[in-house]
Amino acid sequence: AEKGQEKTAGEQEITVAVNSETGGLDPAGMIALTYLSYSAALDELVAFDEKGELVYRAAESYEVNETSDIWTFHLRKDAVWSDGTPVTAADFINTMARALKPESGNGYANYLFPIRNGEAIYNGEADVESLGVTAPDAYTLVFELEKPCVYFLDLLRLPVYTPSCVKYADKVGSGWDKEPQTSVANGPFYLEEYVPEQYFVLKKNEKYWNADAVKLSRITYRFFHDQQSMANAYETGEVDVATALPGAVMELYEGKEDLVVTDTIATRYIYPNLEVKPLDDVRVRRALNLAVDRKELCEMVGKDTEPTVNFVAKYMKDKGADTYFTEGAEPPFEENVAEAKRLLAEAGYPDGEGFPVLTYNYPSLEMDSDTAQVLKEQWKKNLNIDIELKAQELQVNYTERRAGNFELCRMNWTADFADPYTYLSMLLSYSTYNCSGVRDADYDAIVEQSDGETDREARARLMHEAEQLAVGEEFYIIPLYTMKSCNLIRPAVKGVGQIPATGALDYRGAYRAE
Amino acid sequence: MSLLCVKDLHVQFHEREQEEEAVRRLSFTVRPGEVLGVVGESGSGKSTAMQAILGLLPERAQVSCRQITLDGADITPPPPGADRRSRRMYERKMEGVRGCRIGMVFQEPLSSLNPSVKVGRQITETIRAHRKCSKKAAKERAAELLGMVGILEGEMRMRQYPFELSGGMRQRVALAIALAGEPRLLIADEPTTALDVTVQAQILDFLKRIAEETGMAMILVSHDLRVIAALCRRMLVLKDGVLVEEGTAEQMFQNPKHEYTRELVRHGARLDEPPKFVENVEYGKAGDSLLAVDAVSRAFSRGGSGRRIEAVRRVSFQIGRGETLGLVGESGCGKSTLASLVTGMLSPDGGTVQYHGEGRVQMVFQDPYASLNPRMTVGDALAEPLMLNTDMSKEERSQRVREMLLMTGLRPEDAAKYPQAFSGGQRQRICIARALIAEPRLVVCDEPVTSLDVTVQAQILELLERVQRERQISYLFISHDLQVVRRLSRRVGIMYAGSIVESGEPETVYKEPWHPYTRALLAAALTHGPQRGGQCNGSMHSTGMYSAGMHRIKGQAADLPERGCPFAPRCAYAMERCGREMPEMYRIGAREVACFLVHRKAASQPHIGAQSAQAPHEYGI
Amino acid sequence: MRRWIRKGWAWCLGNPLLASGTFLFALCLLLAVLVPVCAPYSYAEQNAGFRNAGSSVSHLFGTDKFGRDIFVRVWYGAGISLLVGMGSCLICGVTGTLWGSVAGYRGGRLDMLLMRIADVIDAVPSLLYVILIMLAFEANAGSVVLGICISGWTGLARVVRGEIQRLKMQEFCTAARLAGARTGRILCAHLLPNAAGPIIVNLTFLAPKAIFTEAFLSFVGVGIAAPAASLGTLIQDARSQMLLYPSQMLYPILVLCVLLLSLHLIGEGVERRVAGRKKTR
Amino acid sequence: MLRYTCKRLATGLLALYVLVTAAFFLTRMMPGSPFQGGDATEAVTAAVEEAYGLKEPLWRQYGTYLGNLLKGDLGISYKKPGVTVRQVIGRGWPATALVGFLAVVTAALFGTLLGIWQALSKRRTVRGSIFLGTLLGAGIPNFVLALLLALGFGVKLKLLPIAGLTEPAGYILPVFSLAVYPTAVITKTMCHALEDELEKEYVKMARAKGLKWRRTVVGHMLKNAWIPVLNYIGPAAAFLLTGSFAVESIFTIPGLGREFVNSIANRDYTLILGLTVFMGVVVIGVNLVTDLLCAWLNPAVRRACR
Ligand SMILES: Nc1ncnc2c1ncn2[C@@H]1O[C@H](COP(=O)(O)OP(=O)(O)OP(=O)(O)O)[C@@H](O)[C@H]1O
Ligand SMILES: Nc1ncnc2c1ncn2[C@@H]1O[C@H](COP(=O)(O)OP(=O)(O)OP(=O)(O)O)[C@@H](O)[C@H]1O
Ligand SMILES: [Mg+2]
Ligand SMILES: [Mg+2]
Repeated sequence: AEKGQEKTAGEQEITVAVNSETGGLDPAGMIALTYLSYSAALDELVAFDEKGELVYRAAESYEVNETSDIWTFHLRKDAVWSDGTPVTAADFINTMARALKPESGNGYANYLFPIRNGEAIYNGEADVESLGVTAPDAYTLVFELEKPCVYFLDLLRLPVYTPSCVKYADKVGSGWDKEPQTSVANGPFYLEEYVPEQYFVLKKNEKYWNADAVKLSRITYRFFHDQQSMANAYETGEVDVATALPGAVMELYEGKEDLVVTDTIATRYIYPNLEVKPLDDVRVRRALNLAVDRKELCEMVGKDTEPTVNFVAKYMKDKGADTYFTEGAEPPFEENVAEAKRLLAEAGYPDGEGFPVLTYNYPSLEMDSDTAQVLKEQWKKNLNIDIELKAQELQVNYTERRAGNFELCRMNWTADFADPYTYLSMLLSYSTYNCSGVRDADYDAIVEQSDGETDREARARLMHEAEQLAVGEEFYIIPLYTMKSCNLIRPAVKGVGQIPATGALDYRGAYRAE
Repeated sequence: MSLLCVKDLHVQFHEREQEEEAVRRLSFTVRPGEVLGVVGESGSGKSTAMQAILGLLPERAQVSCRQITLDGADITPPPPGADRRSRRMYERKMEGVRGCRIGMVFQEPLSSLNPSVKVGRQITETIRAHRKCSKKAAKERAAELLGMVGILEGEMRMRQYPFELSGGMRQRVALAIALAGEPRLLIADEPTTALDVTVQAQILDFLKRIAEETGMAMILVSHDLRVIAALCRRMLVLKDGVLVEEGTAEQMFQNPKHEYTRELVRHGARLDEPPKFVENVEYGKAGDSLLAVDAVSRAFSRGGSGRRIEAVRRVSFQIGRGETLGLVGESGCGKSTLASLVTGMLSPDGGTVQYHGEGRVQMVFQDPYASLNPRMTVGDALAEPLMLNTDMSKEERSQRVREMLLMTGLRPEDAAKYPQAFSGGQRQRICIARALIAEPRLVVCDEPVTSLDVTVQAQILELLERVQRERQISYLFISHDLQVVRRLSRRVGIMYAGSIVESGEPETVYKEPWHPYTRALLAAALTHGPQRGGQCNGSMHSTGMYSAGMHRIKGQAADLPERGCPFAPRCAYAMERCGREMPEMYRIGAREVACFLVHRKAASQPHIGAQSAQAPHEYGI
Repeated sequence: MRRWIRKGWAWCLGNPLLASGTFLFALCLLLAVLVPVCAPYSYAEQNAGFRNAGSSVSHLFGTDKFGRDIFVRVWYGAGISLLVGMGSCLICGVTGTLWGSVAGYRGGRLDMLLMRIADVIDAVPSLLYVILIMLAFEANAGSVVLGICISGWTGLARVVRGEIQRLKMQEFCTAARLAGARTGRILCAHLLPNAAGPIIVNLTFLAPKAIFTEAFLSFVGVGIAAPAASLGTLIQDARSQMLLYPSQMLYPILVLCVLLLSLHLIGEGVERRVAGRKKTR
Repeated sequence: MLRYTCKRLATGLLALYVLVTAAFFLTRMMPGSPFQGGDATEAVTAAVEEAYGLKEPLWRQYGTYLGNLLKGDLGISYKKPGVTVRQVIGRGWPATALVGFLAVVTAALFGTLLGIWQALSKRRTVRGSIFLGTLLGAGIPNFVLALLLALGFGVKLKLLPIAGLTEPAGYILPVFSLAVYPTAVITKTMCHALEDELEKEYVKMARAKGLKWRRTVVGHMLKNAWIPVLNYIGPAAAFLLTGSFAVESIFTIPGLGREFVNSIANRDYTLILGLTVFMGVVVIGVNLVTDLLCAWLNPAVRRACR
C-alpha cells in the first residue's frame, strides 16, 4: 500500500499496523485475531461504548424476560449487507450454527453454550435445529438460554454472535471470507482487497445504515510480524497507527501526542500446582504471594504493566456502576515480606531451609522472561528460596500447563467479554483452564450462585466473596500485574475509539483532521 | 643491430639467505634470426634469467638490470624498490611484448598448462590475444599449429585436457602456444626434453625452418649439448648464475676454454662412446623375475568422443631382480601409461601385472613438479617414504634425507625449502631421491634425467647404478635418450603405438635394428658435437642436417590403422600383409621383434642363433 | 608437552596475523573466564536501584534493565558464545572434513551415498532440528551445540569434497600413494593442506555461524535459558530498548566483533602458515 | 556427463523420499498439538484432531500423506482455515525467492569481485580494508544488521522503506542484510583460492602467452578458484532461497522463512511438513545444480563420470 505520510489529510485514509495474520475473517472460523481488526466491518447486535453505554448496532431494540433467560432482539429493517442484501435473523443464526461444528475450530464456540442446547450440539448430542435461537420473522431474533445470564449482552460482541451473510457463508474454511466478492459486511466498512500475509483494505460501506457517521473512506491493515518493526514503520511513516507495541515504546514516546495507552482487561498470574509438595500448603502459597514486590517487578518489566493483587483484571468495569470491579472491595491481601518469612518458617522452612527448588515454567516471550528473572531474584532475596527458570516454547508451555505438568506456571488471561465471570469461572473445579488442581466446593458454589443471580449488587457481592476466597484466603494463584496496551496513533488521526473489553482500537469514528 | 640486448642482469631470491644470486651480471645479445644456445649446469639460473627477461618471476625474486632492450625498445624491469606506478607501466609495456614479440616455452609442460582448460582453448585464446580473428579461424589455426609441432588429430587433441596428453605432447602444445603469437623471438626452455629422438628431430627441424622462413630469432635453453649443437651457431655457458663462456658452437666444442665447458663437452662425448660394460653387476637368474607383465592393455576415451585411444596394447615383458629394462619409443606411444600400469596406479583393461617384490614399486614421474606436493617441504617429502616403510627414528630419517640430497647433488639445507624454490633439474633430482630413499625393489623411472645437464646426469646415472649394484634394485627405465638407456640397461624395449615392437640387448639392437621403426628411431638420434661443422654456418641456412641420409618417418602414432601392424602406414617396407594382420612377437635368441620381415627369415631359418641374428635389411628390404 | 607448547608458540609468533589473533583470542578467553569469577557482581545479580545506568567506574559497561552489570554479563555471555562457537566449530569441522574428504577421495557409490545423506540432513531446515532438540533437552549451551551440529557440517563437507575431488587427480597424490601412504595419510598430509585455504575459510566462518544461530534462537524464542545469556541473547534482549539505551546492545556487539576478529585472524594466519606463505605478500 | 546427471538425479529423488519420511516423523515427534491453542477447550481439541485424522495410527497417516504427495497435494494447513499448504507456498515463495535470489546474486557478484580484488591488488590498503570488511560482514549476525539498517536507513534517515516489498526500494535493505554474510564468506574463499592459484605455473604461462591479465584471471584462475566458491554458494543459496525468519520478520516480508517458523510454533503439521518438503526440494535441487556445475568445472570429475 501507499506510504502514509504521502497522503494528504483530506484523503481520509489510514494505514493500520496489526499483528501478523492469524485466522480469517469468518466470525465462525478459527481463532480470529485478524478478525478482531476486521470487526469494523461487522455490526454486532448491540455493543457497549467506551463509557459503558449501550449502543444499538444491528438491532434497534431488545427485550429480556424477568428471569433473564429469553432475550429478544429486533433487527433494523433498513440494514443491508454491502452488496445490498437485507440483513436478516438467519444471517446471525448462520454464524452460530457453523461455529458450533467442532471442526470449525472456533475458539469462541463455548460462549454459545449458555444458549439452550448449545453445548449438546457442540458435543454432537443434539441437532443444530434444536439450538435455542429462533427467528419468528426475518427481523426478530430470540435467544432461549439454559439458565439466566445477566452478562448476555456483553457476550454479544464476540465474533460468534455477529452475522455472516447466508448467501455466501456456506462452510467454515472455504475461503469465502477473504474474497472481496463474497466477504460482504453489514458494518461501516467492507473488504475491498485481501492480500494474504501482507495487508487487507477495508472500504467505506456506502450502504451502511449509519454511513453518514463514518468519515474514513479506507482503512488499510498491514500485517506485521515483529513489534519492533511495527514501531519502526510508524517512525518512517509507513503506517498511521501501530497497535500492541512493546512497553519500551511508552518510554520512548513519553509525553508525545502519538502515544495512546489503552486499558486491557488482562491479568498475568502464576498457577502454583496444588498437587506438588510444598505448594499444597496454603502457608507456602501465601508466603510466595506476600514476598513478591509487585511494584518493583512492574518497574523492571515495563511501563505497560501495573501491579495487582487481584484476580479479576483491574480495568474490568463493575456492571451498572461507573467504577472498576476491583475497587468494589478491599484488596485480597497485602504484600508483607516479614509475614511471608514467618509463614514459610511456620510451614517448616525457616529462612527457606529445606525448601525444594521449584521450577517455574513460562513461555519464552520477553515480558515473561523478564518477569521470571525478577521473581527468581525477589524470592531469593526475600525468602531465601531458589526457583529454577524454565523457558518454554509457547506451544509446549500450553500443552504442559494443560496437562498439569508443572510446579509453577505462568498464566495470562485476557477477558473475552466484560464480566468478572470470565475470570472467576476459570478456577471452577471443572473448568478447562483450571489446571493447577483447584477443587474447592465452596468456591464452586459461590461462583455458580453468582452466575444465576440476577440482582446486580448481590451478584457483585458474591463475586467479590469468591475472589477473596480464591486469592485472599486460599491463594490459589499468585497475581502479578495487569497490562495496558500501548499504541501509536498519528496526531492527525482523530476519533479512534477503544473497545472496552479488550482495549483494542475502534476505527468506526476515526478521521483525519485537516 | 641486435634484437635483444641484456645488460647486467641480476636475480636474487628472498629465500636464499646467503649472498648467492641466482643470476649474476648476465649480459648477452641476440641478433635477428639468430639461434642462441644457452647451456649450463642444472640450477645455474638459465630458466630464471629467461623469465627475468620477460618479467615473469614471482614478486619475491628481486630483479635488477641495467638495461634490456628489444628491437631498440626499452623493456628494462623496474629496480626492486621501484614505486607501483613504474611497475604498472612496465607490466603494461610487457603485455605488448609477451607472446607476440617474445614467445616463451616453459620447462615443465604439465604445470604450465592450466589443468582445467581444454588444450584447444589454451591455444586459441593465445591466437586471439594477438590477432583479431573469429573463433573458427583461431581453431583452424590452432589445429594447424598442432600439426606443425607434430601432433596429429589436432581437432581431437584440442578437445582434451592437458592431463590427457602425454608428456611430449604437452611440451609440443606449449611450443604451439609460444608460436601462436608469431613472435620475433622465441625463448624455448628445454623444449625437447620430453621428446623422443624422432619427434625431437622433427621439432628441431621445424624450428629451424621457421627461423629460416620468418627470421624469428631463438634462445634455446638446453642441457643437451647435442640439441644446442644441432641448432645454434652461438652459445652461452652458465654456471652458478654466471656467464662463464660465450662463443660459437664450434669453438666451444673444439676448444672449450672454461673448465666447466670442457667438462660438459667431455661428458657429452663419453655418452656417445659405447658403454663400458658393467661387469660386476650380477643379474638375477632367469626365472627369478621381479615383475611380470603379461599382455596388459589400457585404453582412454578420446576428448569426449566415443572412440577410445589404445594407449597400451597387449604388452608383455619381465624384469628380473637387479635388472634394468630400458623403454624407448615415440612420444605418446604409451610409455608413461605403461609405467602407471606397472606401479598399479592405473588398472589395466586386460592382462596382468605381477610384482613379486615386497613394498611398493617406486616411480620417478615424468613431470617432477606436478609430482611434488607444493605444501610440503622437500625434506618432508623425502622423509615420507622412510616414515611409511621403515621404522627409523626422526633423527635417522633426517640424516638419511641429508645423505640423499647430497648424493643427488643438492644441498642439505634444501630440505627446508618448498618445491617451488627449485630449478627444473633440481626437482627432477628430488624425485629421484624420493624414489630411491626407501630402497625399493623396483623403480620405474619415467624420463628421469631429461632436465639434467651432462655432468649432473652422469652423477645421477652413477648413483642409479651404484644403488642397483648395492641393493639389487631393478629399474624400468623410460627415456627417449638412447645413450642413457644403453648405458643403464641390459635390455631395451622399443615401443610403438602402445606395443613393444622390438626388444633385446641395447648393444645389438642399436647396432642392428631389425624393426623398421627402431631403425628410424636410431637414425634420428643426434650425435654429440656440432654437426659437420660447415653445415652449421651462420644463420641456419643449411638444409636440415637431419634429413641427410636419414629415414624420416612421417606421420604420427595417432593415426593408427584399424587392423594390422600399427607401423604399417608409415613403414617404408610395409607389405600387403602388414595392413591385414598384426605381427606377433617373434623370439630370436635374446631378441624379440614384432615384424613380418623378421618372421619370414626366422621361419626359413629355424635354428637361428643369437650370433647369426641379422638386421632385416640384410634380407633385401 | 613443554616442547610442544614451545613449538606451537614459535609457530604462532612466526606470523603476525596468527600472533595477534591468538593474543586477542587468549585475551577474550581470559576475560570470559575471569570476569564472571572475579567481578564483584554475578551475572544474575539484580539491583533495582541502579537500572539502565551508563558506564561508570563501578559498572564499566553500565547496567541493564534489571540493574545487572553489563560488563560481567557480556563476558559471561562471551564465554557461552565461545563454548557454542568453538564447540560446534570443532564438531562440525571434524565431521565435515572427514565426511567430505572420504566422499571426495573415494568417489563413486560411496560418494553418492554420503552426499545424499548430507543432502537429506541439509534439506531439513536446521531450525527444525534445533527446536526439536531444545524441546527434547534443556535449553542450554549443550543442546544448542547439538542442534547446530546435526546439520552444520554439511556445507564444509561439500567444500572439502569439491577440493579433494579436484586435488586427488594430481600427480603428487599418486606419488604419495606410491610412497606407501594410506588414505588417511594422503588426506591429512597431502590433500587437505592443499585445500587448506577454502577449508580454513569455512572453518573460521563456522564458529561465527554457530554463534549467530544461537543468537537467532533467542530471536525465535528458544535460546539459552535466562538469566544465563550468550552474546546473542544479550543483543536480542537489548533490542527492545535499543532506541533508549543503545549502549546495552552495542557492547555485546562489540565484544562479538572482537571475538570474531580474533578467530578470523587466527584462521588467516593458520592458512598462511599451512600454505607456506610466510609473508602477506 | 549425461549418465552422471541421470544418476545424480535419481539419487536426488531417493534423497527426497528419505527426506519426506524423516520430516514426517520428525514433525510428529514434537511435543504439543496444533489444536491446543490458548483458547480451545479439551473437547474442541479432541474433536478437531479427530476430524483431521490425527487420531489415526501414524503409519496410516504416513501412507495417506505419501499418496497425496504423489498427487501434488500437500494437504491443508491446520492452523490457517481454508488455506492449502500449496497456497501458502505459492504466496510465500515468490517474495522469499526473489529476495533470496537477489541476495545470492549480490553476494556472488560482490563476493567474487571483492575476492579477486583482495587477492590481486598490490595495495596493502585495499587488501587490508577488504579484509576488515569481510570481518565486519561476517561479524554481525544478520538480524542485528537488519535491525541496525532498519534503524539507520529507515527510522533515522528515512531514506528507504522498511516494511514490506511494495516498492522496488523495499528490496534494498532486506537483500543487503541477507547478502552481507555470504558476501564476506565468498570474498574470503575467493581470495584464498586465488592466492593459491596465483602461485601456479600456468598463471606465469598465461602471462608469457601475452594474455591480458583480466583474461588470465577470468579464463584461467577463476575456473579453478570457483570450485570452492561454488561449493559454498550452493548451500548458501539453498539457505537464502528458503527464507530467513529474522530478516523477513524485521522487514515484514511475507515469505516462507517466517511461515516456517510460525508453522513450527503453531504445530501446523501439514504446513511444517509441506514447507520442509518444499524447502527440501529447493535444497536438493540447488545442491544438484551445484554438483553438476562443479563436475562440469572439474575436468577430472567430468571425464571420470562419463
Ligand atoms: N588420462 C588420460 N586420458 C586420456 N588419454 C590419455 C590419458 N593418459 C594418456 N592418454 C593418452 O594415451 C596415449 C599415451 O600416453 P602416454 O602418456 O603413455 O605417452 P608417452 O609414451 O609417455 O609419451 P611421452 O614420451 O610424450 O611422454 C596418448 O595418446 C595420450 O593422449
Ligand atoms: N622461486 C624460486 N625461489 C627461490 N629460489 C629459486 C626459485 N626458482 C629458482 N630458484 C633457485 O635459483 C637457481 C636457478 O634456478 P633456475 O630454475 O634458473 O635453474 P636452471 O638453470 O633453469 O636449472 P635446470 O636446468 O635444472 O632447470 C636454483 O638454484 C634454484 O634453486
Ligand atoms: Mg630450468
Ligand atoms: Mg610420458
